[in-house]
Order: sequence, then C-alpha cells, then structure tokens
Amino acid sequence: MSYFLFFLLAVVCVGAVLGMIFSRNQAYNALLLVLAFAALGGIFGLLSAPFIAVVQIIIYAGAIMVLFIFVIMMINLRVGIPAEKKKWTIYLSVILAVFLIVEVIIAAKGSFQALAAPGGEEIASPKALGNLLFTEYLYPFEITSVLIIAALVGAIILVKKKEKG
Amino acid sequence: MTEIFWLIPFIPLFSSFLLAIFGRALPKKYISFQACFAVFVSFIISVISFFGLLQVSQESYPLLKTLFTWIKSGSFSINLSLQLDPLSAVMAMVVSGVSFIIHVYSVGYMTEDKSYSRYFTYLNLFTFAMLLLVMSSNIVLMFVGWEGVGLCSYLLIGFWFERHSAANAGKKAFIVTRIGDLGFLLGIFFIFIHVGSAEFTAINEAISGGVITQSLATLIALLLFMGAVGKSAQIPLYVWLPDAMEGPTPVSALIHAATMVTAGVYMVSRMNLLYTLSGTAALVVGIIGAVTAVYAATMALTQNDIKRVLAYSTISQIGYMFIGCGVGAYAAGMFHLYTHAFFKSLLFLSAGSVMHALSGELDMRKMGGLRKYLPFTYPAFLIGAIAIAGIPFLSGFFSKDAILTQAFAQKQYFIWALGVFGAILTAFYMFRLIFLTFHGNERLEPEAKKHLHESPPVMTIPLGLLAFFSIIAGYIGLPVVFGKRLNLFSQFLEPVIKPVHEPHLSIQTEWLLILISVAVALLGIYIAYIFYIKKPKTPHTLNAKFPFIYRLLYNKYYVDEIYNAVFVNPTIRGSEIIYDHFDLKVIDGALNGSASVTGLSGKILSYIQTGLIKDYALVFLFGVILFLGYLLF
Amino acid sequence: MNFPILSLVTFIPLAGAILLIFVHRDRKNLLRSLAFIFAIATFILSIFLYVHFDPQTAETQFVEKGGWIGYGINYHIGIDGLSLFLVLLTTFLMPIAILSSWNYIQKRVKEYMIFMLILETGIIGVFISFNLFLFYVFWEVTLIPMYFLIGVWGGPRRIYATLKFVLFTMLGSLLMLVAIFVLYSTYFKATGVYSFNLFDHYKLILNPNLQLWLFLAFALSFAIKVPLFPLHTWLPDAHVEAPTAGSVILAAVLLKMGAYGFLRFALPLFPDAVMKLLPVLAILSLIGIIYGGLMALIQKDAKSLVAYSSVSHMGLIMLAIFSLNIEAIEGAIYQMLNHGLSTGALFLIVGILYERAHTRMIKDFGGVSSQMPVFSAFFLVCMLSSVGLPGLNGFIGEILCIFGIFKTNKLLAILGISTVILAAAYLLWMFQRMMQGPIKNEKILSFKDVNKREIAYLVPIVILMFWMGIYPRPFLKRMDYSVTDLLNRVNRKERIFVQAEEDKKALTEVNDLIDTEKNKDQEEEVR
Amino acid sequence: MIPGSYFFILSVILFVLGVIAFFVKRDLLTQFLSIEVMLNAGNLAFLAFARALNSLHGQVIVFFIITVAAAEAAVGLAIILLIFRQKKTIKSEDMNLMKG
Repeated sequence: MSYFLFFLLAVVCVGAVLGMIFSRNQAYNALLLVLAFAALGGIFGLLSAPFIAVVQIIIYAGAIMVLFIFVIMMINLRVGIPAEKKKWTIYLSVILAVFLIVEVIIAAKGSFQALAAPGGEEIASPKALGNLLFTEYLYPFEITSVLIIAALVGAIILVKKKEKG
Repeated sequence: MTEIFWLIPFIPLFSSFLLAIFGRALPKKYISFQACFAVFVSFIISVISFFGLLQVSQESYPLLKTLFTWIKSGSFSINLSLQLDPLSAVMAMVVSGVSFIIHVYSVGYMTEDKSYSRYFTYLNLFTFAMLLLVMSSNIVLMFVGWEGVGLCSYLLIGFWFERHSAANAGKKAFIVTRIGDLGFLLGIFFIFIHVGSAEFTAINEAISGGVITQSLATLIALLLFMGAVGKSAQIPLYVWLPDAMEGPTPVSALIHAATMVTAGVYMVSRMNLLYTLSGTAALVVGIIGAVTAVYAATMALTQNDIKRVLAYSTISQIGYMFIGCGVGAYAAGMFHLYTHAFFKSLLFLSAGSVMHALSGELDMRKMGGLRKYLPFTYPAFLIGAIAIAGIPFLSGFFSKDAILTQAFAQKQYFIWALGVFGAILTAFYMFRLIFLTFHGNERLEPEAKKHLHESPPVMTIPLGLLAFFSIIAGYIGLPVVFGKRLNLFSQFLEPVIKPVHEPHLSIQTEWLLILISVAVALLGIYIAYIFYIKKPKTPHTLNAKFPFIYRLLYNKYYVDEIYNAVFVNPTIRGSEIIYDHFDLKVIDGALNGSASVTGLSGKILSYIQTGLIKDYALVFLFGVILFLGYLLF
Repeated sequence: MNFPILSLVTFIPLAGAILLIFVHRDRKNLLRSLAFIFAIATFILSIFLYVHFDPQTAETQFVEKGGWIGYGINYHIGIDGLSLFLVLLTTFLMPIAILSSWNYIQKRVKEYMIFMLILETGIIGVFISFNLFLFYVFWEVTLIPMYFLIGVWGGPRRIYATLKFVLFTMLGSLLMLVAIFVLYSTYFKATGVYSFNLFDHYKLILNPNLQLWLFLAFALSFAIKVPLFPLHTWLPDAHVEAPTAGSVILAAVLLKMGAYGFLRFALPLFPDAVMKLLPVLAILSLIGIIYGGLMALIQKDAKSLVAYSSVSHMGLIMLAIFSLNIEAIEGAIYQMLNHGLSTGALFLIVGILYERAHTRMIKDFGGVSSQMPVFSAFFLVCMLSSVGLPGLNGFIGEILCIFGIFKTNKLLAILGISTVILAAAYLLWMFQRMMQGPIKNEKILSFKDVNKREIAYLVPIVILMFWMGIYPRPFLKRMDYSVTDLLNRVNRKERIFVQAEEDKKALTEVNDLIDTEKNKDQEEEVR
Repeated sequence: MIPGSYFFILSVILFVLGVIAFFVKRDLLTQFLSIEVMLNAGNLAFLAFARALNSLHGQVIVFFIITVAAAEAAVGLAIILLIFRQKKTIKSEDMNLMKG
C-alpha cells in the first residue's frame, strides 16, 4: 500500500515538474508546482514526518505558491516566453545534470545501507518536534522570526511605489 | 656680583620676547626705552663681570654657570651653560657696548619706520644671540648663537622686505653662511666623536693631552674654519656681505661690521690651541685672510655706493684679523677685532648720518662738498677713516701694526707683503670715500639738497662716543717699541690665548716695520688726494686706459655671476629636468604604466563576464560537478 | 593601572564618530563643535599618559590585554618610549586639524568629521598595538577615512590622487599581511602555539633567507608609507589634492606610521635581513634626502613644495633609523615629532593662504607679509623650525640624527647634511616669493590677517616648537630606555647570527631544526 | 516500510529536474520556481536521512528551510516585481547589468 502511494505521489511530483519544464504559461507552471509540492507533502507524510508534511502543504503549496500566482497576475504576460533558443545550453545542462545524478548517487551509495536500515518506524510526534524547537533551537527559531519580519519589511519597501514630488 | 654674568645674554632675550608679543601695541617711546635699557643693563653687567674677573685668580678660569642639561641622548650630551673668561669678557663688553650705542642711534635713525617694534625685537634678539655666541661654554651652544646671529642677520637684511633686493639679499646671506655652517657642524661632530664632550675646557684638555692627532686637528680646524669663512665673509663665501647692505644702516654697523662678521675670528681665537697644533690649518687661515684682505680692498676701489665700499672694507679688515690668527698672533687678531668694532661702526653710522641727511642717497657720485653741511658727521667720519687707514696714534694703527709685525716675525713674508699692499689700498679707498663725499664740488640732487640737515643729537652723540673710542681704544695694546709690558690686551687674554714663542725682532726692525706701515698709509692717502682733489680727471683717464681692469673691479670680478652660472642655475635647471623627465615620466610613468596594464587585462577578462545569471550558474554547476568528482575519485 | 586609559584614548574618537551619526547633517556648527570636543577630550586624556609614563623602564606601559577572535588574535595594546610621543602628536594635532577645517569644509560636514574621528582612532591604534593582527587591522583602518578625505573633499585631480594613494598603500600592506601570516605559521610550527603577539615573535630566530623575504614585504609596506625614494610619487599628488586638514594629518602622522613600523617591526623582527640590506636602504634614504630637496626647490605649487620637503625630511629620519645607534634613533623619533609639527604647521599655513586666495601657486603671491604681519610671523617661525634653526625643535632632531649617522658612517652624514642647505634654500625662497617683495597681485590687498580661530590653532604649535627646541629633556628622557632596548634587540640577534656563521655547526643546527619542522608538516599533510 | 534510498533517489531526480528547468527556462519567475523545486528536493533528502538516522534534528532543519524559503520568496518576488516595473520584461537575458 505504502509503496503504491509512494510511487503514485512520486510520479505526480516528477510529472508536474516535467510539465513545468515543457509548459510556457507561467500560471500553469505555478499551478503545476502547487501540485508537485502537495504531492511532496504526501511523501513527507510517508517519511513519518507528519508535522513537516502539513507545514509543506500549508506553507509551500498554500502560501508561497499563492504568492507566486499573485505576482504572475500582477506581471500578467499574455504571451509566454519560449524556451531557451540557444540549444547548446540545454544540451549542456542536460549532460551536466546526468553527470550530477550519477555522481550524487555514487556519493550516496555508501549510505544506502543506512537508509535501508530499519528503525524510525514510530512516527515522530509533533510534540517531540515542538520540544526540540523550543529548547535546543530556541534562538535560531526566534531569529527566524526576525528574518521573516525583515523579509516582509524589505519586500514592502522594495515594491512600494515612490511618492511623487 | 660676578656670579650673575650669565644674565648678560638673557636680558636682551627677555626684552626681545616682550617686544615680539606686545610690541605692536606699545608706544614707540616705551619700545626704544626698553630695548636700549635691556642692552644697557647687559653692558653694565659685562663691565662688572669684567672687573670681577680681574679679581679672581687665573686658576679658576673660566667661571662656569650651567643652567640645565639641554640635549642628552646616548653619548651626546650638551649643557646649556655659559662661561666667563678673559676672551668672552672682552667680547661681551665690546658686543654689548657697541650694541648699546647702536641701539641708541637706531632710535633716531628708525623713528619714522612703521615696523619700529619689529626692528627692536630683532635687534635685541641679535644682541642675545651674539652674547650667547661669545659666552657659551661649549661649541654646540656656540653654534646656536652662531645660527642665531645668522637668523637675525637674515631678518634684518630683509627688514624692508617690500624691496625685492632686500628680501633677496637676506635669503642669500642666510643660505651662503649656511654652506659654511655645514662645515662647522661636521667639525663639531668630529670633535664630539674624538673628545666625547663639546665643552671648550674638555676640548683644550684633549688637545694638550694629545688625544687629537695633528692630522685630525687639521681636518677639524679646516672644517670649523669653513664656518668662519661663511660667517666672516672670506673668500670664497664673501658674496653675501656686500648685498647685506640692503638692511638698515645701524644694522650694517652692528651686525655686518662690528660683531657678527667677526664671530669667525672669535671662534678661531677660542680654538687657538687647535690651530696652533695644526700648522697647515693656521697657514690656510693666514693665506685666506691675506688674499681676502687685498682682494676685497681692490673691489672697494671702484664702488660708488658708500655702504658697499664700507662692506668691502669690512671684508678686507676681517682678512687682517685672520692674518693675525693665521700667524699665531691670536691676541693681535682679537685686538684688531676690538678696535675695528669701534671705528667700523663709527664709519657706518657716519655713513648712515650722511644718508639720513640726504634722504637715503647712497651714491657717492651724487654727493660732494658735504663738509660744511654736516659739521659733526664729517669729523667723525674722518676719525674713522684715519683710524682704519693706519695713521699712528689712533686705534687702527696699533692693531693693524701688531698683526703685520707678527706676520713678519713669523717669517710669513708673503702674507706680510699682501698685508702691506692691502694697507695702501685701504688708505686709498677710504680717502677716496672722504674726498668724494665731503670735499670737492657739490653734485647733489636738488630735491635732496632741500632737506639737507645734520642729524639729531640722538644720532650724533653715539657718533661722538664711537669716535672717542676709535681714538683711545688702541692704547691698551701698545707695541713693544714703547715698552715691554705695555700690551695690556694680550696680557689679559693670556689665560685663554697662550702667547706664541715668537722669534723676537730687534727694536730696529720693529721701528722699521712701523715706519713702513705709516709710509704706506700716507702714500695711499696721497694717491687718493691726487686722484680726487688735485687732478680729478685722473680716474677717468685710468679707466679709459685700462677698461678691462676697471670693469672687472667694478663688477666685483663677476663672482656673483659665476656662482649663479656654476652653482645656482645648474641646480635649479637640473632639478627641473629631473622633475620633468624622471619624477613625472619614469617613476610616475612606471606606475601609470602598470596601472594601464592592469586595466587592459581587466578589460580582456571582462569579456568572460557576460552579466547573465544563467552563464554564471552554468559555471557554478560545472564547478560543483568537478568538485564532487574530485571528492569521489 | 586598572583604569583602561589607553583604550579610552583610542576609542573616544570612534565613540564621537558614532555619536555624530545621530546628529542632523544641517547642524554644521554642532557637528564641528562635537568633533572638536571629542578630539580635545582625547588629547586631554592622552596628557594623562604622558604624566604617568614611567621613563625609567623599557617595558610597555598601560598594557591592556583581552581576548578577541582567538587563535592568537588578541586585543593587546600598550605604550612605550617609541610610541608615546607619536600618540601624543596624533591627539595634539587632531583638534588642530578639525579647527583648521572649520570654514574650509562646507559640504558634507558630517561625514567629514566622522571620517576625521575614525582616522584618529585608526592612527592611535597603529601606534599602540602589540598584536600583529590588531596592528594590521588598525593600519588598514587608517586607509579608509583618508581615501574619502582626499576623494570627496579634495581638489580637482582628487580621483587620480586617491587611487594612486590607495593602490600604493594597499600593495604594500597586502604583502605585509602575507608576511604576518608567514610569521604566524612559522611561530606555530616552531612552538605549537598560535600567537600574533609581537613579543613572542621577537624571540623567534628565523632562517636568514626567510627573514630576507619577510623583511622585504614589511619594508615595502613601510617604505611606501614613509615614503622612501623611489616610492614617493603618491605623496605630492595626495598632498596637493587633499584638503588642508587631510594634508596635515597625512604629513604629520600618517607618514610616521611607516617610520614607526620600521622601528617596531621590521628592525627587531628581522635583524639579520636588516644588516644585509642596510646599505641599500641607507642609500635610498640618502637619495631621498637630496632628491626631495632638489625637487622641492623647483615646485611651483606651495603644497607640492612642502610635500617634497617631507620626502627630504623623512629621508633623513630613515637614514638615522638605519644608522642603528641610540643618538640617531632618538633623533629620528624626535625628528618625526618635529616634522609632524613643522610640516603640519606649514600645511596649515598654506591652507590659510589658500582660503584667502584660492590658489596655491607660489607665483600668485608676493608681499603678503605687509598685509598679514601676524601671519607672517607664524609662517616665519614654522619655516625656521623646518629649516632646523637652533632654539626651535627642528635643530635638536636634526643634530641628533646627523650626529648618529655620523657615528655610523661619516660619508653618509656628510652627504646627508646637505639637507641643511637645501631646506634653507627651498623654504627661504618660497617665503621670499610668497611673503616678501612688492605686492604683485591686487587680490592680496584684500587679505585679512589671521583671525582668532587661526591664531588659536597656530599658537599651541608654535609654543610646542619653542618648548621642544629649548628644553627637550622631557621628551628624550622618555625615549631612552625603549630605544636602548630596541637596539639591544637588534644587536643581540645579530650577535647570535654572527656566532652561528662562525660556527657552522650551529648554523646547520638551526637549518636542521627548520627542516624537521618542514618534514613534520609534510607528514601531517600526508596523514 | 519503503527503503530510504527510494526517497533519496526521488530527491536527486527532483533536484536535477530543477537544475534543468533553471537552464531551460528564460523567464525569471519560472527560474525562481525551479529554485523552489531544488529546495524541496533538499528537504526530501533531509527527511529521508532523518528517518534513517532516527533523529528529529533533520526535521527541524527542514522546518527552518521552509521558513527561510518563505522569506526568500517574499523578497525575491518583490525584486522581480520591481525589475518588471522598471524594465517591462522578465526575460533573464535582459538582465545583464553586471556585464563588465
């Protein structure tokens, strides 16, 4: 059952990203990514990380991607931008990407054993996660809040229209 | 009372300090009173110290007063200390006395100047520096005074700095004397390295103790003499003194006749052991003195500027003093310094009085027949001229005769002959001056004649004083022919200047020498009389006959031009060439060249920089892959 | 002493700079007064250093140590006879510099004052750091404000001048940084302890070959700063373009950092290399003396003239330093102070003229004395101080320097003494052309004599000139022990090497030691 | 129980797809989206290893990554919007101000 779920979600996810690559329409792209991230949220759930899964769906698929869509609406390009004209860039990047895959997999091969190992069966409870966040990671957590406020203020100032005169 | 002798220099300094700060706000009357009074107090203290010194036994010479340690670094240690011994006592008295008289004279001479307080500030400062020079107990402090008088000379020559020539002359004086000072400084260093102290007592001990070898003594003596050559305006560094006449006349009298320019003679006398040890150096001193004495006198023959004649005469007379030092008769040299101080300042002040009467006229061709207008100045000038010419029974006769006799006795016949020849010239040019100025036809400018008047008493009284001293000053140093122990002057100086063991001349020879001196002096006067009174055409015919010699003399042998062409201009030209072609082109060029190479390579490299994020990312990706590959394999 | 007086002196200006950030830029007088107050406060505190300085020891005093980054990078400051007066000179001149730019600087007063104060912190820091890394940080800190001072408030060719200045200095200091790290790693290899502490490095005996390279790196950096011939061309440009106060600080203090660097670092750290390169350095200094003097003689721009005179004077100082005896080095330090005062004062004076005439060309002046008598007196005193007239400060320094040089090498002294004439020639000539003679330019008739503010900053300088000329003991006394200590350090190390050269075995031992160190490193790397 | 390597391989594939998308696409927005894909691929790898190592720290990191991504998206989008306003384009080729 879980295998089935995993493959289903994985296919949805990869397919959505591929769709993004081939589609020209920005709005579609964004929506496809919402799909991909939602699927990814499911996969997170499979990795016994329910809290993160929920956060992924709410924040990523929900908040961030909506932000993207807003911006796309504001920019409002009627005609999509065609893919890269310089074909060699594409080929080169694909070849490099293949290299990358191979290398990463070789690099991680040693740890496949560890990955396959049992353990971590039990679902990590959000409570434990919360404990960790507010004890050991208290300062980073607080600093994150500052970061977000800074980003917020920064974004507002950047986008604010200059008053004339 | 003698203990307070160290105050002598510092009273004028204090006065100068006050004038420098508050002078602009003070009334002229007060300024003149303070300035003169300060010097007068110094003079009184010098007199008291002088007589105090006579009562102290000779063993305790010199009296020392150490104020504080001035410089101390490693082995280099200099005290700020003053000393009193016969030599400095005499000098202090002469300096402060003449300075006082000239201060008083200046009150009248400078009345109308707008920079009245500045003038007296400088004059007081000069008195301080000169007194420091003669009273310091070590050679470095002496150098301080030495430079100090140089500074005041610079400031006072350039006193009327609005005149281009005055400013130029001041600068020239400072720089030329500095060339000599350079040698002086090196001499000091040599002394310090070998003696380990700069105190005169220590130096003298080292010399008599044999620490300084003869060749070293020659080196040091010549280096020190280089300073003297600069300061006392001897060949080849005399060029600044004639130009120095741009300063106010009292200044010329005080600095450029009576005191500062004779500092070299004082220094040589102070270091007499050194010069006695090194025969070569003494000989050089004597020869330079003798040559200068004649050389300067020839230049004085043709000058028309009354002060310039006197300036060349000063150079020539200092030459005589150096003859004295060179032949070992330091006391005689000092004696001439002492008498010269009176009669030469008398001459200068009288010349000043003439100028004052003629509203600043200096050219003798525009004078003549002034005798009747200046009833007081004329006799004063005449006394000075007779004294300098060497007519018996005035001060100049005794001192000049003492020098020449010594030169003869030391078998330096060449020097003696030059000295005698110089004496003819001296008598000639002095009386040429008298005849052209006071006798003959009036050649005055009508404008000047309107204001013609004798000077006020504040100027004539100093003249009278100086005339009096010019007459009697010689009687403390009578030659042997009048009696064995009558030369009080050299006896008094004996503790400092050890008398040389001279080969004694017979009385007959002495008389003969005296007669020769008198004869040449009279001869000179007679020639002048013929040239300028009897047959006033003679000079012109002579000039016409020997135009080359005349032009050479008139243009002062073209020495200024030669110095300019050989030293000054090449330095400036050369520097300009170096600046334009080396500093700006080579050094800066190398720098700018390397900068442009850097710029060029940057430009080439910038083609790689497309500005497109994608390209950068591609490179980045490539790098990541390479790096991963490196880690893996 | 528990009270961190030295840190206070160093960082009060910085605190002032931070405070100034919060003052509105239009309140110019408040900005100026605040900056002035902070500078004066620093000076008053630094007098405390002078009073409590113990002249009877060569130890560093007022030492403060504290951790900073770690790995040997510590906060370690102190003062000794070499640096005491340089710090005092800095704190003394900074209020004067601020006063002198009161009216001259009208645009961006705020930034200007901030940079001046930061500059002060940087300079003081250079003189008091005993940690190589800290020293380097301060060394670079001085560069930034100076860059802006010239680049923003400078004359028409300021961009060229700043670039030249910064590139020259950066080139030198980067090499120095490399050398510092080489020293650091060598020390670590030798002892296994991380240390940038200067005193630790004094103890290190280096391979002569390595010494040579390290010395060259240090010396290049310092020689550019001094500046030693032929690295001097940035100086006239920087001076001519810099605002008055910038020139004052540049000439009076920044150049001293180079000479100080030689004394504090280059000489005692690499004595062997010093001995080897001494002739070259001495001859370069000598050329600098004469060359600077000749160039000064023909400059048409008054500031440029003073700048070249700096080259000449600094040449004398460097020659004295390389003479390596107590008189020369004390003379050199003394001469640094003199040069700071007199050249600083000359720049102030040219600045005063510039404020009135808006030109610095000598030919545009003439006869200014009759219009500005008081000013002329100040000019005269400062000029004579620079010429080295007895009774003023310049003489003491000059005579000690030349005497020291003379003790070591008579020929060099004889040639170097020509500075006495050259200085008189170019300065007197300038004075004559600018101040004396008939008034050539009608504009001069409208010149006003110095005002109270100008007198206020010239008088302290003149008083100090007289003091230092008449009673130098308090200054020299405080240098004695430190200079002796420095010379011992240079000479003792030299002796070790002389012995080592005599005794081949000892030398090979030293080399072996270094080789084994290297091998150990390689082994570690292999592992 | 699905082996961790499956997740890992999925994360690699997603990452590489993100890379490819970045190079293939020419508008800033989509390129920015592909960066998000890469970030998520990273998240996935973190979680996979977190589970394998039985550690909660990996999840905490992912949490932080998501927050930082949110901040980054906000600022990044603001910048893109600004660029669009000024240059009327979001083609990445048009952004070459950094050209030397």
